[in-house]
Amino acid sequence: DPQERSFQERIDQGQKIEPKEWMPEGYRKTLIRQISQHAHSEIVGQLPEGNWITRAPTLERKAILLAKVQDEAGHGLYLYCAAETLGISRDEMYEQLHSGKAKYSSIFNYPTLTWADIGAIGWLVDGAAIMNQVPLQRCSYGPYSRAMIRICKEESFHQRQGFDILMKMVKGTPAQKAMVQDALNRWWWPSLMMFGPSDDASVHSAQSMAWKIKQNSNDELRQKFVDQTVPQAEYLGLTIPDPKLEWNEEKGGYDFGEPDWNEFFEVLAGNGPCNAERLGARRKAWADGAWFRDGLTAYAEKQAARRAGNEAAAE
Amino acid sequence: DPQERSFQERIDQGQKIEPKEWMPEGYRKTLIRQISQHAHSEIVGQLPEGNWITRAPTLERKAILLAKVQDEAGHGLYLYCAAETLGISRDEMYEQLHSGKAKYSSIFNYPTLTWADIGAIGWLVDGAAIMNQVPLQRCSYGPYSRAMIRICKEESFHQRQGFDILMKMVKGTPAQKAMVQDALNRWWWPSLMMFGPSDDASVHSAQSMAWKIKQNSNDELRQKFVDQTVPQAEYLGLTIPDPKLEWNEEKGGYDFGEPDWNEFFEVLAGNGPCNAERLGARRKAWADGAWFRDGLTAYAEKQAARRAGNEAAAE
Amino acid sequence: MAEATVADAAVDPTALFEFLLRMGDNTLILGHRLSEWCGHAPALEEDIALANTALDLIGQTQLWLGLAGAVEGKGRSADDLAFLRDACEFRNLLLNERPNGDFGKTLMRQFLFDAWHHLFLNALRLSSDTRIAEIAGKASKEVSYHLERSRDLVIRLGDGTAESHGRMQGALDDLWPYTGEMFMNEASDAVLAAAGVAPEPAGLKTEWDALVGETLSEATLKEPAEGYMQKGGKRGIHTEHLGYILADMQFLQRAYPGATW
Amino acid sequence: MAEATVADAAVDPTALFEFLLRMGDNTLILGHRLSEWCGHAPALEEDIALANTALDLIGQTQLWLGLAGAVEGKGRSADDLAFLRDACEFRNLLLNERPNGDFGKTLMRQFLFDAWHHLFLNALRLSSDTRIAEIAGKASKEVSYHLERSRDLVIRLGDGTAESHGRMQGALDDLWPYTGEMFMNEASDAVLAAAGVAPEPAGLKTEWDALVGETLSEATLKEPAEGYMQKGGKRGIHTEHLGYILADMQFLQRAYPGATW
Repeated sequence: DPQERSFQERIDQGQKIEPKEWMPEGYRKTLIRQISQHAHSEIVGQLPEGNWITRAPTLERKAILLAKVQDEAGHGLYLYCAAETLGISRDEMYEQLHSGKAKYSSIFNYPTLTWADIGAIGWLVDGAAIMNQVPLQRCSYGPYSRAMIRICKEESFHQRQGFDILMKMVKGTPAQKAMVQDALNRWWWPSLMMFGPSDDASVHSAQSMAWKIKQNSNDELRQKFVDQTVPQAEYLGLTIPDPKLEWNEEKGGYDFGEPDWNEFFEVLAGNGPCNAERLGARRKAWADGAWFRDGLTAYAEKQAARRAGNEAAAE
Repeated sequence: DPQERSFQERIDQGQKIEPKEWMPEGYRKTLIRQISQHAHSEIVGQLPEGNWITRAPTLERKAILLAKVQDEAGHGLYLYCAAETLGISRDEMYEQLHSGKAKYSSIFNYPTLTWADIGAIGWLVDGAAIMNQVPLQRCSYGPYSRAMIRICKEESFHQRQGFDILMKMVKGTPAQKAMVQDALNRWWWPSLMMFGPSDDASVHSAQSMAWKIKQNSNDELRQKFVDQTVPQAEYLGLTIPDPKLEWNEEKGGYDFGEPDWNEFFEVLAGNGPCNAERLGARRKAWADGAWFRDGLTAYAEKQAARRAGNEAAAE
Repeated sequence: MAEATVADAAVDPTALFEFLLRMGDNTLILGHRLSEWCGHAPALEEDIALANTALDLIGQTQLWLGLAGAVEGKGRSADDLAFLRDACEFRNLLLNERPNGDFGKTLMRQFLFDAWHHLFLNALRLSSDTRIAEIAGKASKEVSYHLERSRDLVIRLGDGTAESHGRMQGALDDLWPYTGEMFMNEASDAVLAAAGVAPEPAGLKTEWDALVGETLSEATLKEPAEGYMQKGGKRGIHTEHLGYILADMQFLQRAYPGATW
Repeated sequence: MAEATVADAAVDPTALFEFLLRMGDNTLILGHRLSEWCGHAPALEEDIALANTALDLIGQTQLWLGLAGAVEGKGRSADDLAFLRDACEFRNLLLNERPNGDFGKTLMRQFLFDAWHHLFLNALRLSSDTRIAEIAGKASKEVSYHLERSRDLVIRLGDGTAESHGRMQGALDDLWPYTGEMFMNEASDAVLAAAGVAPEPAGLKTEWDALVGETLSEATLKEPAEGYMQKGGKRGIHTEHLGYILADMQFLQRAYPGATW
């Protein structure tokens, strides 16, 4: 197919694909799936962090967390807009989220149990997300690439804020330090799982790579994340909960244990600690808000009719 | 009317009237109103105290408060039963409560804002209630009289427990003592209002007195309550929030200021701090529980049908 | 903190402290209520807007309570005042601690408060106490945007569907008895007014009535009769809801005394 | 507190302490949840019954946590343990901290727990630790009544109307993944079992299955497939709900440290 060949050539040359241009159906579908999943993650991701806004320990921390959650909702908005350029509506995407057809990042199915979890999410979860997202700034699809550039800037700010929460706590009382270690113990493995299982064998991945939707293998990114994070944990005086973790001079990186992929697939299948609650909260928000959205629509229609009426009268 | 005359004679002789005996319509109506209002008060009264069960400061205090609230629900039950002997169903009484036709004691439209309020309710509100209820043990209507005998015994136990909460607190930290004084400041006047406005002029009261449904005037009981309570407040080291309060040697009792009857009538009219919430909570409990009550009824009917079927089959 | 100006010398510091608590507690408690919505709003734009409003209000809280602590002169920080006072020491309006209810009720509460907040802050920009004037100047920019937004939504939902109209009317009727407190003068208000620090609350009623009345009329909502008004918040006599708000809000500071975060 | 018996000498006090926390935290947290219903139940008889059950559970908490404090030997009272630990130190089953939901869900949670509680307490009456046997003896009388009641209501509502059936089935399906934790052995359980202090949790599964299965069948409810089971409570990894429970429950002790009540 010459159309597909020329499409691939443009990608190979590093050109951006823009909304109204021709693209293979698979490219469109893959992007819609990936961008909407990313958008859903931002939205669902408000819930675990929102859980601690009302209990933030100082006014300053409360303000920072509010600003962060607001940013995340904003990221959701950019991403839904980017996906809409591919010919799907935001309501359709919500529908897929609510029906369970579309996924969101499994990490948000874990609970936030202490204030240290808010720090750990910033440090580890945003850290892993950035690792995934930095290459996406160079994604072949223009609107997605531009959204990611904006998002990455804010995410790295969030990551620093998360690290700062933990810095303050490890310098605090023994109870605070224990809280941080406990948070690391609970978030470490789920963070490693954020990169997905090893993708050596995935055809899916190969195609995404060729299309420059995906640029690195899951294992590469995971390795990079571990190598970046271990020294930070040491700086905080924390112990990574992995007895197999060890510096490997030869490869210039850390060796580390295998995450419990059984747990990963259980969470993916809906059996995580908070799946039912997260999805339930989103469904309820949507259902409870129907009257609100309908009210605004009705008002807009009335206003349009009034304007039309006025114009007709003026003629 | 000879029937009415002989009825009055029996009452004058101190005889008890029992459910199936003849009684004047007015007597029946007055009793239904009074007993159901009293029952509703016990039920609604669960709410302000229930507000602190989850926050009781020790396990012991939590257990005592649970037991107390349970007793109150039990009192509600006796009283509804007593009222039912007069030919009204419990559901009809609920309906009157929920529609606002029947009243409950206005005192429960005030909020419980601190743990000291739980003490103050026991000491002052139960204290005032007992003052009202003790004479009712000699009420001419048998079932009501017997219910009151049982209730008064438990109430005076509750009153001692309330006083004990406050005793402990006034011996505690300055903050605890301030909490107690604050509670007294808020509950003093509403407690005095529990006896109702001065009833010099009320024809209603005169008839109730003749029927031995009511045995003392509101002002008599209020005076008795003040005379009993002031020394207790002194014992606790508290100041009664009434600048006019003064011992009157001549009458052998205290002189005291006039409650703000304007406030009383506002609360009665539905404008107290918690009227909407109290009645709303009861209505919601009833509405939300409809499926539960219907389920039990349906099961009972099925069981009856099964028994009938089995009997028929056995014949 | 800011330095003392000529005006404060004349003003009873207790009256000033109480006044600043009222300002800061209003923003703190309403900010708390709004943040309870996080992730549960009926549209993504609303999640963003609520978080933004809450953020503004918490920022204002830092300023008002910071100044309150400075005026008190006992070394209490804004955080100490926010996290280590019990309910009876809070001075916010009862309106601001009302439960969120549905989104319409949250918006109506916001509008009724914003309208007052906007007018009051505007007046405070002329305060003889430059510290107050400065905070009011910063806050009033934020709040005029809050008002623009809540007013607009009240109109659109009031004049939307029958259901949205009914919900907004219900919210208005429920919340109305909590609006009177905004205009009740406390003893200390005369002192502050005489010193030019802050206007007497009662003086704002006419303007508020006009602003609210006009909005409700455009929203096709029926303004309730004046009626009985609830009060107590400004004197520390709150509703049963505030205790639960504080139990959550203050948990960490209470459970880990002296820790820094 | 009770004196040491022969049995304790042989048992790791940490294992025993953990075990006693599990017992006491289960009753404390479930008692808390039940008391949230106060005044809101669908019938007056239910208000009375729930308050009564909560009262029993709080009484049992005093005994279990009192003994836990004695075993720990650091001078902590039952109240210290109830009111001054943070969530990660709590050892209750996740099931018991689940939100109340509607009354059917509250009843189903109660039944699933009562069935286990009843069987476990019965076994504990034979504990080699006489202090435990004594508490179990007292508690099991109360709990067999709880079970009788919750079992009866589950049957009547399951086999009631279509709506009550649907609600009970929904409650069962929602809560089922939280039942597996009751039968998961922790490392310390083998130690306790070897010393005859307490049976290993896994050993009660068959009896519980039979009791629950028979009840559900009589209730015309469909027992869910075994499926994935949630866990964590026994190790202090809870749901997001526990923090809010504790914020309320512990408020006074946290806000007024050292005060006596």
